[in-house]
Amino acid sequence: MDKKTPLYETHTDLNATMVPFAGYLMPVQYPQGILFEHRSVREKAGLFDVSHMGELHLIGKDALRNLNTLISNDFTDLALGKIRYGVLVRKDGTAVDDLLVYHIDEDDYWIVVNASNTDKDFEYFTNNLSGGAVIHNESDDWGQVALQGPLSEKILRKLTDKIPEAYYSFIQEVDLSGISCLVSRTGYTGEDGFEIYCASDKVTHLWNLLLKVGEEDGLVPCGLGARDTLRLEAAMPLYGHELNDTTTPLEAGLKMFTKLEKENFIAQEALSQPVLKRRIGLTVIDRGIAREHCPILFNGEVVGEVSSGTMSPTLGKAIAMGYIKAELFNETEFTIDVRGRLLKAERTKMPFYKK
Amino acid sequence: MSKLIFERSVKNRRGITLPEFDCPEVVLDYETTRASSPRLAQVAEVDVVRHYMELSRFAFGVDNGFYPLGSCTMKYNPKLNETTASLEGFNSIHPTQDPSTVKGAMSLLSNLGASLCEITGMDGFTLQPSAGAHGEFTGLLLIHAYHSDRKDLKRTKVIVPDSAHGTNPASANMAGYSIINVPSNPLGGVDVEALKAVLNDEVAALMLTNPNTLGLFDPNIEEIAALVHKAGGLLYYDGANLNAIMGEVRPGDMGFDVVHLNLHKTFSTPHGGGGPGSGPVGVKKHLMPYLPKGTIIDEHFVENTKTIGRVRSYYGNFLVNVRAYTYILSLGSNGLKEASEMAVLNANYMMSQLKDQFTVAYPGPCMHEFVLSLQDLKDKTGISAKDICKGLLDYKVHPPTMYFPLIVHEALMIEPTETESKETMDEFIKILIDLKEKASTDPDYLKNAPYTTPIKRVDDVLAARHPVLKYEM
Amino acid sequence: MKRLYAKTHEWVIVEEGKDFVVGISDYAQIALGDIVFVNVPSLGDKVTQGESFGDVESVKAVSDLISPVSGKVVAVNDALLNAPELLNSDPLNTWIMKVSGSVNEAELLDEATYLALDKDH
Amino acid sequence: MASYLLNTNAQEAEMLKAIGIEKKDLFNSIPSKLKLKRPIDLPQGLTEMEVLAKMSALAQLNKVYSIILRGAGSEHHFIPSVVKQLSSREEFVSAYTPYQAEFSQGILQSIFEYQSDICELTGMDGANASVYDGATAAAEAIQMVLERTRKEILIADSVSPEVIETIMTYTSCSEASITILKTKGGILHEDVLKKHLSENTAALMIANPNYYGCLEKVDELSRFTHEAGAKLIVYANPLTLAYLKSPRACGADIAVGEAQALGLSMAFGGPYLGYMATTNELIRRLPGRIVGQTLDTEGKRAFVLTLQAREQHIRREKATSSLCSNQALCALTASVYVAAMGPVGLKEVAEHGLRRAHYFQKELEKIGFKLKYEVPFFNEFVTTSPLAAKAVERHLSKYDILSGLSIASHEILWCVTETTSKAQLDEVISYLKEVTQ
Repeated sequence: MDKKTPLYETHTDLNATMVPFAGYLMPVQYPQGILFEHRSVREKAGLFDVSHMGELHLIGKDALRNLNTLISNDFTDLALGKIRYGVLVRKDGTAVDDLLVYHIDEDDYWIVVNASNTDKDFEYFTNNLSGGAVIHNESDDWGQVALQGPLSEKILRKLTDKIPEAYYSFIQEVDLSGISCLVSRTGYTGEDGFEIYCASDKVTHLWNLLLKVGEEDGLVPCGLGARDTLRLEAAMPLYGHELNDTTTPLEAGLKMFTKLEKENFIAQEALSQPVLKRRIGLTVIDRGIAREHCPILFNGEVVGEVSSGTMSPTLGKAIAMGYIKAELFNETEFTIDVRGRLLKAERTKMPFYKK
Repeated sequence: MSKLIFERSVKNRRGITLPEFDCPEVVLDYETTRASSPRLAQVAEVDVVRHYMELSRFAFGVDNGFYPLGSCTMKYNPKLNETTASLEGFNSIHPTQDPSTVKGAMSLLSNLGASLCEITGMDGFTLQPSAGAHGEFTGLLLIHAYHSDRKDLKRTKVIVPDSAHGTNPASANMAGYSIINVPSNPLGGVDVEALKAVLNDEVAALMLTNPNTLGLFDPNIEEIAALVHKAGGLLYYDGANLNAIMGEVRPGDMGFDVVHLNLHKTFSTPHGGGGPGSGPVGVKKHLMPYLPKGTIIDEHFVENTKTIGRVRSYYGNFLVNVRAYTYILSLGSNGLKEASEMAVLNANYMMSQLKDQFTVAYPGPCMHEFVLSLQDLKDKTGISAKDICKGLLDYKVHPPTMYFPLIVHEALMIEPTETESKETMDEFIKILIDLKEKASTDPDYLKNAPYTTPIKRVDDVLAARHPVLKYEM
Repeated sequence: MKRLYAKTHEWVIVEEGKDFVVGISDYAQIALGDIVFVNVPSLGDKVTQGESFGDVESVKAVSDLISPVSGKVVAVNDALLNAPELLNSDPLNTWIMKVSGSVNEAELLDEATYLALDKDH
Repeated sequence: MASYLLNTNAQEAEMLKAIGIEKKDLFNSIPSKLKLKRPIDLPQGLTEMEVLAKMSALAQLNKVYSIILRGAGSEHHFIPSVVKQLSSREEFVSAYTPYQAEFSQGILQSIFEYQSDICELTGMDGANASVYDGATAAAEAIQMVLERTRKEILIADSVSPEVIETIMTYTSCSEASITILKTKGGILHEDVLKKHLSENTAALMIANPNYYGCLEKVDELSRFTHEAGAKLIVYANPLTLAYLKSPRACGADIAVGEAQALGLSMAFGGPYLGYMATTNELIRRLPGRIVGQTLDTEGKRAFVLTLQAREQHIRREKATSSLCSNQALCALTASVYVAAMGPVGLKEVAEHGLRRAHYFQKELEKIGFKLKYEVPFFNEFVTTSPLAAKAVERHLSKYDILSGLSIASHEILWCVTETTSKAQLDEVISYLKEVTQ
């Protein structure tokens, strides 16, 4: 049985098309459609229900050491009020999940994870934490909405002056019309924007509030469909596609977020080995859209497969990400097999879109 | 009369049983511990219950009968208030809990403050002061902070009318002010000419009760406010009599800068035999920067760099404030106005029935209370206001306030409140008239009243000359 | 020896070569009613003519005692601590303090003038 | 909407007729220009059912912890059923201040018994009928000790910050000058005191046990204070006085404090119960209501409000305090609590706190929470924390436990009472191990 976020009724009232995703019934789109929602985010602003995301709370005198042990990034110099991205990895370097780490307070971190992985991550942390550190699962307590797009700040400013200035920073206990929120300047669309957390029983109120104050600026509700096209243009990995239990962060091209020099890193040895596959971006030249699992060919030979693909609303072209054998990383011309049709595809620098 | 609890004590008798000790003994230095157990009452739970049940029979609350105690607004205390104030979510929270874990309390206090702002026409309230006098002291410190902040340091005086509650001058004294008493005009209002004579740049504030302690609305209030403000002073409103005017007129609109309210009067929280009360203080915008530390507005602790500091620990008498908020929710906009209307109607009715029998300090329509002077009666019969009050006790009604305001001789101040019926008032009127007749026909009877109470009149002088303030264990 | 009065109702006995003896008038004790406590100065305290040297408390009021003389307190009537009612029963023979110092007699009234004043009250 | 009005329309009409006025003219004495010409901008009244639902919802937004290890001025204690039942009797709850002695012997006697309890616990000769809370009791005590030539008050910095802040506010416009004395290792040392005592010193105020839970060397401090001709004010939790030597026996002239621990719930900070007690020497300076024993005209024992001449309603601007309403019902609650517990029960409550606090402290020490002050303590104590104090608070909160108060980034002030058993303390330790070992 799929779970519902607190906003379920709100979505159905807005006539959203609901689909199961990561164990939740989520809106894939509202009546005006994905394209409209996508453009709204690129040009004005969109609002996403992301209450299904998981929130874990890591506390302990050894909290930091454990973060550095289990997550690809180095959190030693993560200041209070700042956020850092990383990949939770096993000893063999494979990704348990990708996540955001919030430095809430001394010895106290908050970790936001993918909905589908919340239980897995929680269990992984619980089994692998050492010394004085404990993880609490707070996912049911929190609701979250993402306010994304160039007008996001303008809209949020109507409700508060407490706006995190820097990208990847946050402010706690921001009062939005009586709702106490954690406001985080992060997003999954490639645009400026905010992810706003509040108590799960307040998220409906927050959603309606934001839609109301943002209406005059063109703020519209957006579903998972637009979220996918937006993050694809920004070439952001989605767990289950670009990352999974057999992929390492280095294969996924997340070298920037993988620090091998730090002490006690669980996957230090594994990730020091040469990689066998690499993530690349492709633009489909022939007419057609490459989808997940479509084989990627080089010189007629299958050398990998597509992890995500779509028609980019912004670029007007079909784009895709996929994995190929590492030794072909510098090649530029590939072919994609879309249900028997061979489409020409060109290696493209990621991200496909940059604001 | 009852035995004292100590006289019920039997050696080695026990009340509540506690769990066995489960942790090792701790030996503290001999010097720091008690040589012997305190000699407190050793009684069983049943003893305690019977003792207090007996004491309760010798107490008289508004739940027992009519209580027309002027200036005290002894209205009915709705039982719902007690139910809400006993909710666990209000009782079992520690005052230093993280604000995110006490959102209900923060929200309640913010809403109560906002409601009081609307009822009084002020801009911000602190709920920290725990009684009317505490509110006065707080308000005067706010006034002091305001003048000091403006470097207006000459203002060392506060004007108080001679009809004011005694707490007014006492609170002003505590706040370091010297007091200028101004006489009242025959209506108990401010004598405007006398006020003009004392107003100057040394005056920090004028403290007023309006309606005043004679139960009359001061029609010159606008002129008074203008005069005080023109002289650079501020206006302080003693909210003891707010029950007369809810929904009719607001202190903020009359020109007052600071008000205190008595939630245990106007907002129906019980008096508890003397407390706890709650004396929130409301201010206009220009005084908000000085509000006490621990004030909650819009669900946040206000952070004032110019604060006067805290006037007690934490945030005030929280559970009293819970009761008051319950009352405001129950009555709402219309109910509060109706309460004031009925309070004024009841008082005028009682006055209309008594004015031919007694001397009314000021004839004509009153607000929520009125004052009788029994000087004539005393001159004719030798029976004082006190004798009449003692006579009332035998009829199981609480006497009115006596000997206040000080400007009326042999004063009886009557405030029926809105929660009394015509029948109850008629009965009281009849008793009062009967007692007046008795004063002529049988004065000695009244001089020795009461007769039906557990004790007779008490020797105040003995108590004060040779104070016995505790039981000799 | 002569007894002089202050307008504030204290009396003082002025006798050449002796300490001043201070008390309160009959009018004062009647006005106060039952006196329950007298707050007396301590030995060695300095008092100033026209200024408060203590207070007297009845059931209904506390009144300041104003010194009719200036100087140092050389004796206080301890009996008043336990029997303040002496001031009610015999005010003219119940002294409160004795002072060594000086007096400005121009500020005080003689007995006849004070008692005449008393009648006007 | 709820209404507590009784008069029917017909009665209202009768009354108006008797007065000879129309209803619309009742408020004619208010200048029309000033009148509020719109309804009060508040919601319409609600029914009892609706109000209760609303208030219950608000109450539920507050987190009630099952284990509370925090005190710092507000303690969680067991309150026997008999206490709540008796103190909510309507005759007590809905009575006014007992001005009419013949009609109020029940209230007066309950206050007299409360005063007697407080005197017995503090060793003093007289107590008042209560003030708002411990902090205001301390502030009022300052007024009592000021002399013409002695206006300086010394206060140890180990007195609760809420109390010190309140005193600072109360004295901000008075002639008293306050000097805060630095403590070392959790308590005030005699050399610091001696340096500050002078002929201008009116009093020293200390708390015992102090804010950090430590026991001050009261006898010693008392000796030096009195040698300098100053008074000693001791701020004490009356519950601990069932076990500890009374302030009077240690030399205090005035005992004040917060008596919330005697049967009152934490209630987000109030209503609480400030008590004030003193010796015969200072009794007439005690502010507020006081009940005394006397006789009625037939020679029967009776109780009455006494020493009223000092009070604001008589002395007006000459009164040193404007105290009027107090916390009478809280005082009654405390005396029911004391009676129900009895001297043995009270001592056991105190001793449970003492024993369990020491046990807990030793267990904490083993997992890296080091005792900050190496002096005797009662049921509160400060430890350092191997991780941020706020992080400890958030962690324990997950298990429905309110941790000690974080008083510095890595310092926690713990409080243990009879409400937390050894088994529960062990449980807390096991949770703390998660974040420390």
